[in-house]
Amino acid sequence: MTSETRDGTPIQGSHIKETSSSFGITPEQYMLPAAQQIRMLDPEGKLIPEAAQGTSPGHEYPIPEDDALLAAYEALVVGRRVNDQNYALVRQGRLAVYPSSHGQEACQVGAALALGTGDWMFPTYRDTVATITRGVDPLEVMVSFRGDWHCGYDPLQYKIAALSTPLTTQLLHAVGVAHAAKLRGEDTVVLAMCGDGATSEGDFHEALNFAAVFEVPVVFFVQNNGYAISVPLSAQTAAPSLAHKAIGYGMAGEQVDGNDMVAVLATLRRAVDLARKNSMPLLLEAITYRMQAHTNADDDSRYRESAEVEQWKQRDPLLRMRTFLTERGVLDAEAETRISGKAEDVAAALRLAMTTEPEMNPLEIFDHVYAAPTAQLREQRAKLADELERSQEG
Amino acid sequence: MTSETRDGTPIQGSHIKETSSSFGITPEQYMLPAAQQIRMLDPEGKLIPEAAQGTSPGHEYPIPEDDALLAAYEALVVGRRVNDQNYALVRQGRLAVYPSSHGQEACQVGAALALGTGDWMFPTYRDTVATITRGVDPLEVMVSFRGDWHCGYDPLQYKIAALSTPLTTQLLHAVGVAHAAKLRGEDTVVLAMCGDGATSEGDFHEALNFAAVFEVPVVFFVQNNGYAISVPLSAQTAAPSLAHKAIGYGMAGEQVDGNDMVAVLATLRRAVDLARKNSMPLLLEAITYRMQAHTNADDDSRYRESAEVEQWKQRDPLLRMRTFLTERGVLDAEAETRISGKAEDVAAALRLAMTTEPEMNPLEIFDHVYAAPTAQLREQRAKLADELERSQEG
Amino acid sequence: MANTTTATTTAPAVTTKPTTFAAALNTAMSDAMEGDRSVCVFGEDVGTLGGVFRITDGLTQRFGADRCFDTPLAESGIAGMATGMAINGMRPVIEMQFDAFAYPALEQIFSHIAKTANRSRGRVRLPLVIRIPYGGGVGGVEHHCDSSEAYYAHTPGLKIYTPATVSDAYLMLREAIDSPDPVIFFEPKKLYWTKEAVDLSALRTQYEDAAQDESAPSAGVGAEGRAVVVREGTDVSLISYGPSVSTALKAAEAAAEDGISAEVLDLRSIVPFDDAALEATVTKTGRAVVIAEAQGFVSVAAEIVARIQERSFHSLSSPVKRVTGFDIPYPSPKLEEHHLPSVDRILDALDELQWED
Amino acid sequence: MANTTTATTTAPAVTTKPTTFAAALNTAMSDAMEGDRSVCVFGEDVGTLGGVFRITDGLTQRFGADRCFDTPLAESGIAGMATGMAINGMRPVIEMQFDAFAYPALEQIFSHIAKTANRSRGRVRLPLVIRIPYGGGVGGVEHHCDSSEAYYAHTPGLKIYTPATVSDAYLMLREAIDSPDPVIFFEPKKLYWTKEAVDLSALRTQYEDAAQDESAPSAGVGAEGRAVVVREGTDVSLISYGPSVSTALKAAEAAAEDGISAEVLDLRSIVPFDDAALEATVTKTGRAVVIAEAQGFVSVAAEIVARIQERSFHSLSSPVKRVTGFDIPYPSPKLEEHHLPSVDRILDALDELQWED
Ligand SMILES: Cc1ncc(C[n+]2csc(CCOP(=O)(O)OP(=O)(O)O)c2C)c(N)n1
Ligand SMILES: Cc1ncc(C[n+]2csc(CCOP(=O)(O)OP(=O)(O)O)c2C)c(N)n1
Ligand SMILES: [Mg+2]
Ligand SMILES: [Mg+2]
Repeated sequence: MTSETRDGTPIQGSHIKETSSSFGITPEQYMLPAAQQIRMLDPEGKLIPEAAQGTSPGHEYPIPEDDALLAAYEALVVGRRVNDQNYALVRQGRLAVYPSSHGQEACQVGAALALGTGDWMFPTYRDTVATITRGVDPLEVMVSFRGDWHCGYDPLQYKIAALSTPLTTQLLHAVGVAHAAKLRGEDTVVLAMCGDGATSEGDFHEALNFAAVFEVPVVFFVQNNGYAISVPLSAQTAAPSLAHKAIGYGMAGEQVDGNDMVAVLATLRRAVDLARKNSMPLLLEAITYRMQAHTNADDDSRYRESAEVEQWKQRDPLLRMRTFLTERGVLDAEAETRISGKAEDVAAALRLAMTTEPEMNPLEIFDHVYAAPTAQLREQRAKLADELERSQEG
Repeated sequence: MTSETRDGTPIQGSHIKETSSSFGITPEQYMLPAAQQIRMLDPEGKLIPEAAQGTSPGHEYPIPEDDALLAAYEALVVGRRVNDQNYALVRQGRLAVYPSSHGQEACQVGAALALGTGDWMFPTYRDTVATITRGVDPLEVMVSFRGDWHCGYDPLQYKIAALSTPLTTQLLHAVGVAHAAKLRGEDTVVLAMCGDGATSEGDFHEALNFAAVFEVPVVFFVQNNGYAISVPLSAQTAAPSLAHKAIGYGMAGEQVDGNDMVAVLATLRRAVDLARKNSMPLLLEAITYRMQAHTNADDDSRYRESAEVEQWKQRDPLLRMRTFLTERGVLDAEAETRISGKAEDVAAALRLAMTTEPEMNPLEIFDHVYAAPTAQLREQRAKLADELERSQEG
Repeated sequence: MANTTTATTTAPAVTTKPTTFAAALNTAMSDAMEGDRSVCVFGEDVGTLGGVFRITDGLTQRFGADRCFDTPLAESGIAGMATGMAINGMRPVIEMQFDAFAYPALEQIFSHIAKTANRSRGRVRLPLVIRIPYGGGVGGVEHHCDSSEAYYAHTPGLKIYTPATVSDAYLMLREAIDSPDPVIFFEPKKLYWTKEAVDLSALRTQYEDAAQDESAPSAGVGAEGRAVVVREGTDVSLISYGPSVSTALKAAEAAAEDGISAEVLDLRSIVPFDDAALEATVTKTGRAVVIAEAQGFVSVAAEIVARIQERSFHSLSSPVKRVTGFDIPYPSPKLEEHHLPSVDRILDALDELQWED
Repeated sequence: MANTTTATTTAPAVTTKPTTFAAALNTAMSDAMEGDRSVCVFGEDVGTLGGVFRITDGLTQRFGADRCFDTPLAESGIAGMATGMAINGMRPVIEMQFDAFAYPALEQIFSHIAKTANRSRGRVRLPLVIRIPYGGGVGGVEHHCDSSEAYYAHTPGLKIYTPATVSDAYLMLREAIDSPDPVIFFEPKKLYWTKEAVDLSALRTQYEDAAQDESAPSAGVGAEGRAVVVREGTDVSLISYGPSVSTALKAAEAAAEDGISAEVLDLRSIVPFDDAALEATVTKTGRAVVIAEAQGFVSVAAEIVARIQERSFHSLSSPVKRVTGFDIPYPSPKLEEHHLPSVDRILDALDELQWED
């Protein structure tokens, strides 16, 4: 009778069974997240003894090498500086809008550093720092936030999709990119990012299901920062964790302390590795916190206590990492100076760029709607051109 | 550190914790389906010893009383007759289309009989028999399949929504009906039905999540009949079972042998009970099989072996139940005669009704689009009235 | 149904203080909730936060979290749950956060909300309101400024209202909530913070008195639509709705300086459509310009042009012109001024109306 | 791009055997897959089953399950995955099972597929095709007969093709697959099993030769649209597309018996729109009737009427008429004959064209 259990379900055919058996655990044990979120640094930045890192059989993660950790720290410092510079520019009215990832930089940096150059990343509006860390010029990323109509950088060049605003839609694109690569025999891994609120959208479900059914190497990386604008996680889901959603797709889920740079990098790396090796998707939920309002247009005092924000300051990813690396002897004063100098340079370039208005040709709004503008658009373009000409004369 | 595990997740606030602790098990054990599908009758219709019924702690189900079982059998026989009569009417060209539930009648009957009169049911196009079992006149249900433009019966009178065709959309309506009732303090349970294929749609995800977050008593009842038209379950999901999807919403899931009338009724009853008592949703997956093609327009020989169909004939829900009830002494020759007589009466009424063309007033197509037809529709109605008049003259 | 044939209230304007469009909407909802326990409000961030535009501000505090509440982030879910609640006796008023973020709900809206009354032969009606902030002019980034009314207007079974004044914001939303049919209620974002001297309590009395008076002729938008002439004129008709009405009025003023007397018609409801008002103004002036923010192709503006020529062809002295957004995705904040119908562009259209004939 | 200015092929018609519309579509896909490994086909039931209309029949057998495959049952997922595959170098051709079942994909289509090229400043193009069987006349039940082209046509960034003949089914689908822009390809269900004497291999050669010949003038639908006059006439223009072209032709034949010479224009692509062809025919005849199955309000038919009056106003002897579906949800199989544009209804419209003038 046992062979009739779960009739018709294909768990036998999936990589989950192989993978879990290579860890010596059951598929269910493997798919469900470890009993605690994975954490390697305590809130003060001390390394947690291995036994207390939240791991359980099949859920152990090796600590990344020192130079990878130092590179991550550098990206953290630059990322924080970019966040804070942009925040200031918005306040000065020199930038239209900026959804800051202040407090979430460990997730941002981990996302970028876990990927190889042939891999793809699908970020949201909040993932500017991840995009920069992967190599896009900060000025290019800021193009759309300055009020231009396009995404600024070339998605194909960087293998980073345009920041996505319609929530969760991009996860399906990530699956498609991975599937195309798989069909061509390439081992591209795709990192697909979204927030906690976004997991409620239907596209989240469809993306995870498609990824699992087509066995494509997509790492779904959810930054659970506690809020979707004003709505706390408790009003978003009743699940034991967002990572638990994985099992409903026949996928492994894991939860990580998203303010612990070491754990984020370790878990993301393993996820990317497994995804690539076995051509399978995984779900990683990072517990983090949005330290600032949703955007400058938001007033977070309406829906949360400042005490809550204060509490999370104690777990600042940057400070934890600095303490850890300093005590580990990886970060010294010289390196610190070099890194903060670099961060200041990036910030200065941003400030400088924002002193001039971006150059925009109004007529270009007609040029990229189709590969070749239709007769109708050429007519409309001519009309606007005529208006512009007359207004210059007038 | 344990208290920090799964930060922000609301499992503490949900009914899951209470419910599971009342069974003396952990929430995770409660939410995940039992290791085997719940089954009370073996394929030959013999009662399976309690220890082998697939239950595990917290997943035990009492056998319904004999008269409930006899009523279920009667509905099974009528349901089967309706399915087969409609199938024949389609072949004779007297019915436009009929998605038969032949083979799935135990699920159909269980769905209707598990509910109280104040409860609601949300069926799909395949759930004619469930609708009839709940009391709708078969002729009313068949109205739309005969080619009329409306659903035939009054949804408010029977508390049965119009059969839904756009897949999975109705699950959200079910959540809304339950939520409205809850806000008014009524203890209405809503049974929301869909197929295995439908679980892939985004609305499935949104409905389960809304139900769990708003803690409304909706029983999601998935008839997993192995196929979505031609697509087998293995191409639909890689999950260990569809019931496993429950945990991602903080909900309990269970799998039942959908061709075992006793187990279907037992599990549905307990689900309805728990939902009502605790105002919480549950997910029940019934493993069954679609014995005929998707509809008369479908050719199932293109995608499945007839041997597979033959195999499932061995687990016919009606025969299993007949054997069981006969051996249990609940069903005797007299009852059998009475029941088959009733089934024949229903079939005869269907045949008779189909000998006449349904009366339709073409002008009524304008009357119910809005509560009062707009000026525009009155104009269009007048135009058609004029045409009809002229064509009668001509 | 309230008698609101004229857009301006007849209440004494003596001590009315400036009221925003947003406040009028907010008051309409709270008055409706006050009067009818089945009215409830939900959507994304509408509870504690009061909505990203603060239109639902204070409703949760006043009526409790059972009656105004946040949902998980899923628009199809919101529309689908509203459908179920309306089936079961409620009158849900739901908010879509921005125009383009209503698109995930389109299947629910097209295949169920629009069709339920019809497919149940009138037995199940869905008295629900979907509020959609729409249009541009507020410097919004991509996906935040779509004018999506055409999608809904093309779908039989939905009513489409869009107010252009503060008093209409109040009166039409009350009417939408009281409507037995589903109403898509388009709120021009750029008007949210505009102010008019409107006495909301006078409007409340006016609306509720009329609603109680069974014998009063139903002068609401009802089944006929009810456009209003917001400026009288004799030479040309400017036809618009929602965010474009104020632009049309400004253009009419500018045209007056050139000696052209433009009449301005505010459609108010797109469905039902007020053909009588449209015919009246075009018959009177013989010329028309239709103004709307949405891209023009297969748009509400196209429908208006088609109706004018079908019904008033022989009154026309020149072709009807459209001034609409271009057929492009909504452009960036820095360029939207070039995309949106402007006074200048309307004046250009007037110039082309073959006045020499 | 293939030179297909005339709808009929120039290949010798001697031994061509009757070919169905369905076979033409099927062959177009398999020819495209043959020629380009990046072309892949997916959707619900398109693999083993060959689609519920069998349009993809045999593709999996021929090209393998990597190139033609079933997906889980989720239309947004299908459209979203196609978007990603197109980003990464593929040319997906996806099938929506029925018109109304494409609605769950509308957010993906409106907010991404239509906008990706633009928001990436032309760097990321999405050469994908969404095939949608549409329209009525096949006795389908509710949700199976919508004519939804207006929703897509109103959305900038999408091209909208709809063939009305067997040879166009082949040629236009090949063109759609080769297009660098996303194409919504509307297939009139009621034509699937119609047959014409068409030699598909001649069409293949014709298409592929033209595609190779860089110097040949691009006469495909391209950026201009390319309507064709399928029947010449002098008194009135019948403008239609897709499933209504054959109805228009029948009406023209019937009108000829009454001494009215009707010209019939098949638009073929709604986007791009062929204004030149429209102006030419209306200028020639001075009268026009627009015919389409979709509900008329805010429809493609409305746009056509608007364009005619904007561009050919002074050529018109009488108002342009529309013969469309009523503004109701698509009615039942037994009543669809009363809803759909019929020859009689077109003749009635012709009668109202003020011939006495
Ligand atoms: C489909 C859709 N609906 C609504 C919105 C409006 N919106 C933008 S961000 C946001 C909250 C998202 O929360 P979450 O996913 O947790 O991400 P976070 O902003 O916290 O990073 C909402 C509702 C949107 N962008 N897209
Ligand atoms: C949104 C939507 N997409 C596609 C369809 C077409 N369709 C009708 S039934 C069906 C298969 C459904 O399979 P399943 O959910 O397993 O139910 P079953 O028919 O097996 O009872 C499909 C694809 C539809 N009705 N609605
Ligand atoms: Mg968040
Ligand atoms: Mg099925």
